[in-house]
Amino acid sequence: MRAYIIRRFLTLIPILIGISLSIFLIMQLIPGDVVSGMLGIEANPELRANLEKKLGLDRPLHEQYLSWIGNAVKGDFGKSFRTDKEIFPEILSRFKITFQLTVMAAVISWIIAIPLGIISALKRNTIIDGIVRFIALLGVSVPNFAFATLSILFLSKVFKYYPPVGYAGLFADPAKNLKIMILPAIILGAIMSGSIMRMTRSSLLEVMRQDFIKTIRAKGASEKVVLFVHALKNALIPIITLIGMQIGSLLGGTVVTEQIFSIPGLGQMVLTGINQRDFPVVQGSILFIAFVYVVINIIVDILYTYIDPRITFKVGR
Amino acid sequence: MDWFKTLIKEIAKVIKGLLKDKVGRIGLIGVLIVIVLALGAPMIATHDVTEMFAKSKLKPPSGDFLFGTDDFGRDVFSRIIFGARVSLKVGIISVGISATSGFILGILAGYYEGKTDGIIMGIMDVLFAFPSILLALFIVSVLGPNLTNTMIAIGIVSTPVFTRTVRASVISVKSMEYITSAKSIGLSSIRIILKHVAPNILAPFTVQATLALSSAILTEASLSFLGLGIQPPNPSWGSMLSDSRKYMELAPWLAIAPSAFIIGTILSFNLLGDSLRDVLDPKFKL
Amino acid sequence: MDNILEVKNLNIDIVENKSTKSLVENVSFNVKRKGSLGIVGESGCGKSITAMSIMQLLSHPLKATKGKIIFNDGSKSIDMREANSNIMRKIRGKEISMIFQEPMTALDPLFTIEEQIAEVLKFHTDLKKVEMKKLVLEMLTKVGIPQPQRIMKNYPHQLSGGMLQRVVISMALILNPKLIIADEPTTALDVTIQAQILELINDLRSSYDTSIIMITHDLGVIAETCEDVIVFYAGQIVEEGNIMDIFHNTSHPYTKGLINAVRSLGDKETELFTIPGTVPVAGEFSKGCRFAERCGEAMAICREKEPELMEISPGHNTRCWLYNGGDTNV
Amino acid sequence: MSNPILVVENLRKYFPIKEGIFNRTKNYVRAVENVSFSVNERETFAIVGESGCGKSTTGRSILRLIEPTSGNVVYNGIDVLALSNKELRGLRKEIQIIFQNPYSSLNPRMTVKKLLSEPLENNYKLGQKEIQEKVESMIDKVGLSRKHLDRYPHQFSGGQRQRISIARSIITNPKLVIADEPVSALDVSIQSQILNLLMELQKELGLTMIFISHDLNVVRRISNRVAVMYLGSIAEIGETEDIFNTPFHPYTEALLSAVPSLDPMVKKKRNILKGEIPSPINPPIGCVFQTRCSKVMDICKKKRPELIEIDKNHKVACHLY
Amino acid sequence: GDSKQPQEEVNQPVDSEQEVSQETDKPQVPQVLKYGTDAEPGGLDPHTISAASSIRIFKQIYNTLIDVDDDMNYIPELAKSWEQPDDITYIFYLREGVKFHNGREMTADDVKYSFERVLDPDTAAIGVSYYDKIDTMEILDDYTIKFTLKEPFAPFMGNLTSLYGAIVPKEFVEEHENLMVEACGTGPFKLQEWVPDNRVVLVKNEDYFEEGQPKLDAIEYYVMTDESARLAALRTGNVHLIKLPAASLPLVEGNPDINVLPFQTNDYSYLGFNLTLDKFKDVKVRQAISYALDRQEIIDTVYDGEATISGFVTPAMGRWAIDYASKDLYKQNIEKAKQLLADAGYPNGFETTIAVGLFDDIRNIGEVIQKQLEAIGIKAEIQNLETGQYIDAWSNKGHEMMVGRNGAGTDPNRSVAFFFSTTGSANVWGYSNPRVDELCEMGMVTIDEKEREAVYNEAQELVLEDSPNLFMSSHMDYFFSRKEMKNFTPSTFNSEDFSKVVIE
Ligand SMILES: Nc1ncnc2c1ncn2[C@@H]1O[C@H](COP(=O)(O)OP(=O)(O)OP(=O)(O)O)[C@@H](O)[C@H]1O
Ligand SMILES: Nc1ncnc2c1ncn2[C@@H]1O[C@H](COP(=O)(O)OP(=O)(O)OP(=O)(O)O)[C@@H](O)[C@H]1O
Ligand SMILES: [Mg+2]
Ligand SMILES: [Mg+2]
Repeated sequence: MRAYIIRRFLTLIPILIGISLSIFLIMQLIPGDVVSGMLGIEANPELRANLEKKLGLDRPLHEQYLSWIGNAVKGDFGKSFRTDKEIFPEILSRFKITFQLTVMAAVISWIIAIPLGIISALKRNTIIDGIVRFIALLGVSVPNFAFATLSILFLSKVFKYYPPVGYAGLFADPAKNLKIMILPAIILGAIMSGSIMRMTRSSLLEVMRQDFIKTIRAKGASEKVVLFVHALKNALIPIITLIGMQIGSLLGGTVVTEQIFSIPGLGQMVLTGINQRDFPVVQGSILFIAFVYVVINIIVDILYTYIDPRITFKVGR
Repeated sequence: MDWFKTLIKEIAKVIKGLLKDKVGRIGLIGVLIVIVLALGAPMIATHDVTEMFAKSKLKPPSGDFLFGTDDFGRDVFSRIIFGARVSLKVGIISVGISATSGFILGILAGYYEGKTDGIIMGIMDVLFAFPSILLALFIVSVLGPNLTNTMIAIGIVSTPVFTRTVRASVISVKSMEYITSAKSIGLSSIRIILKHVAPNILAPFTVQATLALSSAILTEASLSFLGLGIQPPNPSWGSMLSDSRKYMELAPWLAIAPSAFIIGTILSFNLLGDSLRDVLDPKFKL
Repeated sequence: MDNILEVKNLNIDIVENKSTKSLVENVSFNVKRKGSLGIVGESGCGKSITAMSIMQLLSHPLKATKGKIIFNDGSKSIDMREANSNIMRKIRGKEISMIFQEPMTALDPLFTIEEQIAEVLKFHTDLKKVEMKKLVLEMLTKVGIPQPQRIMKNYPHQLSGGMLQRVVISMALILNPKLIIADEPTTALDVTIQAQILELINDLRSSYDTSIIMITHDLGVIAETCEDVIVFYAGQIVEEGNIMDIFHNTSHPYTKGLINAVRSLGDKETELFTIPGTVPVAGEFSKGCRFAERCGEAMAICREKEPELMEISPGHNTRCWLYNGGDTNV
Repeated sequence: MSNPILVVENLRKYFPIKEGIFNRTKNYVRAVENVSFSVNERETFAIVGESGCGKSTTGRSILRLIEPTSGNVVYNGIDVLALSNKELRGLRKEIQIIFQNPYSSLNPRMTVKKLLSEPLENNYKLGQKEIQEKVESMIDKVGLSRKHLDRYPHQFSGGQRQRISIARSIITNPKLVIADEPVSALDVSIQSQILNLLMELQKELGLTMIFISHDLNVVRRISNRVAVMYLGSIAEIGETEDIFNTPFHPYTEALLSAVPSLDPMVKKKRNILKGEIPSPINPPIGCVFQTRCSKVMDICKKKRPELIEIDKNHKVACHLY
Repeated sequence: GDSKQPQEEVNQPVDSEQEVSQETDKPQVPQVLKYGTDAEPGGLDPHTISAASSIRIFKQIYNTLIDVDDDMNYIPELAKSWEQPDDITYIFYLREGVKFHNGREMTADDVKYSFERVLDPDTAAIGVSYYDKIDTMEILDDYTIKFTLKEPFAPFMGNLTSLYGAIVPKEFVEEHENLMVEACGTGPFKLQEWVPDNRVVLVKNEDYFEEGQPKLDAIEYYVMTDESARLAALRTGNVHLIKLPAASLPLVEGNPDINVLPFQTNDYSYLGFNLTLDKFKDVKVRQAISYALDRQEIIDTVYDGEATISGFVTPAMGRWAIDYASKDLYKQNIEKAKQLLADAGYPNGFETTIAVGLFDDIRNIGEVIQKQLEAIGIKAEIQNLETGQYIDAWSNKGHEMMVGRNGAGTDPNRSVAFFFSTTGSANVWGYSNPRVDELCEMGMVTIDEKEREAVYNEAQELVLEDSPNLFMSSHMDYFFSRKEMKNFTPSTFNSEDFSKVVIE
């Protein structure tokens, strides 16, 4: 087990190298650079040269990469070109916010999706099933920005409500924090729930078809036991895989929601960074997001081994 | 063209199966409608999509403008109809890119295992670990924003999913005895892959493709929202929807029309995918 | 009443998209108290679904549409086709238990052997955990599992097929049920293991006075374990009787064919005996006798009219025009 | 008869099990351990044994569908293990294999016609017409009709599919056919049809056959010589009748006595095995059968018995002899 | 159409402080202005940052020596008066008792340090060209400083009004190395906190040199990129002030809680050509395109009519601007356009691209122009560029045609020389007209206002005729404010003066 976990973490290294290299190259390839961004219409060759020197952009590429990655390994992601602030602490504080949003959204989506998925599976091919599946598909097919805009409009016009402006940390001011986070979390959660609902339904149906369910019934189990003790646990693996992937992709996918609700999360940071061509910020945060994503996947893999004794500690996809 | 006849026969069989299933029927009809709209756009549209009626900005639906007009005074109905073209094109071409590359990579990784597998899946893992919308954003930024590049970006972003699905099915097909049988009659690897492996992973692959189509349409919408989707004045549903946000209050029809079409299309593709899974699957559980 | 189970005119249909197809038709048989009934027949002829219908374990799209399934435990008799789920729950595992065909897939992969056997106790008794554990351990020892203490903590995938089948058997026997339905309990196993399991079942049956239904396609297994036999072909009973009737007074050409096919293996000189053709698919039966296509003795009437099950000697019934007295030569 | 077409010597196949942080191979499944036998021209050589004892692995190693770990396979004087991939593909039209599972051994997406013409197209340069002719005559030979040619495997019953498999295997005119449990998945009434077909074809085409099975009745009926395998090694090998009449190895004895008799009157004296089959990952030191053997001795736990000839052409690996 | 505004005004402020204060019988409304802004500031160093989102904030923190009023007259700020003994010498008399936010008094030393910092290449300051004519700075006493220029430079006074020349305290800069996230100025507000991508909070500078100002205790800037979010927050009273484009005007019509405060901007929109490309080298082509445009339609479609036809010296610059609207080139004339195009050798038009970006109105203008050009056979493909790319295309001539928006500045020198002299930093078009260059030189050294006016009038006429850019319009901007916010009057050159604002 320990060996397995260590091995899983070792697989991280090439992936992170791959990501750091590609993000570094992408940033080089993207037209536009921080210098012209910062100087705007005032740019002239002399100003450019001054600024490039100041930011260290006059060094050869491989040198820039190596010094960046070398420091990153030590937890030093450098300083923002724009604000000259240390990036790593900033990433961490932003990550807390995005992570909170993600977790809230995930929990909300489970609350919505799993019971509905179960009902839909149990009432297979009935009207209820039809309605639930339709709702789930809506969730899958509505772009979240449209949903978010509609909610803002609806709440402000009909209920005269808008979440408080000015972000407050979860621990600094829990009440305000929740007021700010709940609406975007609901929106993200609702959208996420579509696919979880579908997954719950289909994997539950799959499990219910299996032979051992008959054995359990033959032992005299009530349907409740069949469903909640055995079927659900067996159906969990694909659901967890999906949840893991969703949580992972939410970390970078909350961009749109964060922007609409002015939540100072990691997504906003990356987006601002991209727009401003603030290379260290973008590189650092993408690397961090990727790192968390892979770690979440590893955690999911480890979770499997707790749920499913058949899954041995082998590296696989 | 023996395989072609077979293919047509297979398709006919699948469509028959779909028509038998209520869900499949709805999905198929929905998809057909979108295709008809896209193909017949010039005939169905009532106005030129770029013509601006400065006097009729943001007008609600009327006999003249069936779905109203937008902030430039352009006819929303006609733009929606032509939007079907763009959205469908984005969907089909980007899925075409990701499906083709995912298919090839997935087969190579799954069939050869070992180092090939390690390298291919390593790259896929790297792609996967990028937040997808940001990756798409990067790619569009690098290549420059236009229709083609948007499709390429969406294609690249959705390649890993295909590769994984294909690889997983190849691995399961590979354990089938008919693959060993093919080896035992002396077929070369290439031939085995083409004749025996590839045709047998079509089912999960097709299902994945219908689902990817809908996510491509959505991704395009999100890219448009971030300002990097389809370039004006090409009407794509995603860009229409994201442009309409500002007027959601003033001119809700601007948002309703593209939303309804996006939802309808995605719904149809998903229903089709769901039903396809049912139609294609049992045969493969042999 | 000396029958523990009486099945009368049972029909099992497959209901799909408003169309119905009959899989099992008009099947009646009895299981004697302390008796053992064998059901033989080829793959797909409806043996398993018949067994499952007894326990009300059929699930969509299968349905027992007609008939009675009377369970009589000596004090009361219940029609199990119509019993509600509460009653069924009390019967399942306690009064009647079932051993399934595939030991590899019959157990929940996510729970330990101990948990799964103890569940039966949990559903039907108020025993404490320790007591349950003790019982499970006893039972596992009884079915001959080595190192039961250790195996109990294992998960299904860690055991071999033979071991799993023993686990399934202990699960079926732990509450000492009155009737055991064993659906091909040894088909998935090797001969040496099969011999072990059959011996185990025979031993347990004689020490607990349990009735048994043994479903199999292996005539040898029937010969070793059963008193009465019914032979299934294409969803119908084609012959029934006690074991001597079936093996030594074989009447139906299909049963004859089966027995000859196996016997001729032992005879190197002659060609192997075969039943030509294949089993017809449900829903595609011709109007006459369902075996007529493959029967060497088929007559004109066989293709015209379906024969009834008729008694040719006391307790020995067959479904064949050959035994229909005067009509034979029509 | 004494003209060996195939000689297998000290065949060994270990499947690696990867473990640990760096995925190094730490352990092996010893699926086949030092197996030697030879097969004479035109005879049927049977391999019997319980599930997982290495029968299929042995069969497939001969064709190099599985690369053996070590040993020698000589077919008609050709060192099979030394062939290049290309040469090997050429050899495969002479040695063919029929698989156990009629459901998974035919590609569900190919018509019968395609399935049968594929080996021809691949191995010979033939015109469409010749192929058509050969396919048609073969389909007749295995007792199917020509109208079946355009159907797909799932439209056939198990027995019919096994006929298709057989046709596909022998259409290239192989000399040696390895039949890996070709009837195990079939119903009794169908089993004999297939066995008859195989025996007929063998006679007609002069095939040599390696017949793998766990069903002793079938083996006894069909084969000239038998090898009994247990946990990767051969326990006993000899003429079929000798083995069935006078089994030497305790395992062979148990195997024979376990077969249920068809007569309810005769209750056989059973020799029921106790104990567990050890795992091929950690086979015991000494005789692999020691854990279940009723006649186990001290030496059995220390030394692995050699296969020794104790009667004419009858060899056994047991310390009792 | 049932979205009538509710008449009652409840709008409970969400802030808890406010709830408390409502309980006291004399309602004491906290004097905190909440301002929903559209973009995150990109650093707060007035010397190196040119982003509007940053200027908006550090404008409240820093001061310059002098300022300019709406009639373009120079007015005192940190300098209470000044004199100009000759063409190259300027003496400024500083206010006394002005304190930096760290409590130290501002003196002539700080003025000298600030301009030295700007001119130091290591600072990479933006305003170098504004002040690089400075030869020496001489501190006459604590409150008097003398600037000597290398040569006469007419725009010097105008440039001093720019925040690129903000006065910063030396010891603070040295302590923090730069002024990106920390700030210390002499302005009416001091920086309290900056939560990135969320808010900037400024609090009152109690020691501000203008007596009785500011009235507000604090200004809170909230970053709300989404327009609908901004409007929703304004409606519910969560913020007091937002900026929205004209298109949103109907949304607040009849809403008694919301005031709309329009003001004329100093920006003009343009269509620029890449003059290094063959097709745009010929002035006939450029003029043809000018004739093809219907500027009023652009204004109507994009700005809902709320903009004025403009040149590159905007109407807001008053006397400096010539009357563009009446020029022939500004009148749509398709016939003439086609004729010119045919003369230039493109009777059937040609294909090209229009780069757009940065702002919605620019994108929209691009779309309208694209449509209008169809009439003369020019097929233009729109390239909607993301911010970084747009700027890149702009500075690297990576475009064919490009729509954009420029600020005209406070001095015509900037409006003309910066963009259209051969060596102008912002002349990214490849435009060169020796006479214009000559006029620019003259404009710099001509001190007499009337003469200068004539010089720049001629330059404008020339540029107009050469059409390296086609100019469209100068638009209105709109503040939407809660009625609780009083005494706020935005103007062109001082749109965010909150010094008198109170919250009721
Ligand atoms: N869930 C189901 N849906 C549709 N058809 C079914 C289902 N289960 C069984 N059948 C059909 O019912 C018939 C009888 O099946 P059953 O499992 O009882 O056969 P069996 O006699 O037990 O065969 P075997 O020896 O292979 O176990 C078969 O034709 C089978 O295809
Ligand atoms: N690819 C493989 N990797 C690892 N172990 C394998 C592999 N193939 C077979 N084995 C193991 O090798 C041993 C022999 O397998 P083989 O398939 O040869 O047995 P068999 O005698 O044919 O059994 P059956 O009767 O079930 O077909 C078994 O323990 C099996 O688990
Ligand atoms: Mg069965
Ligand atoms: Mg095998």
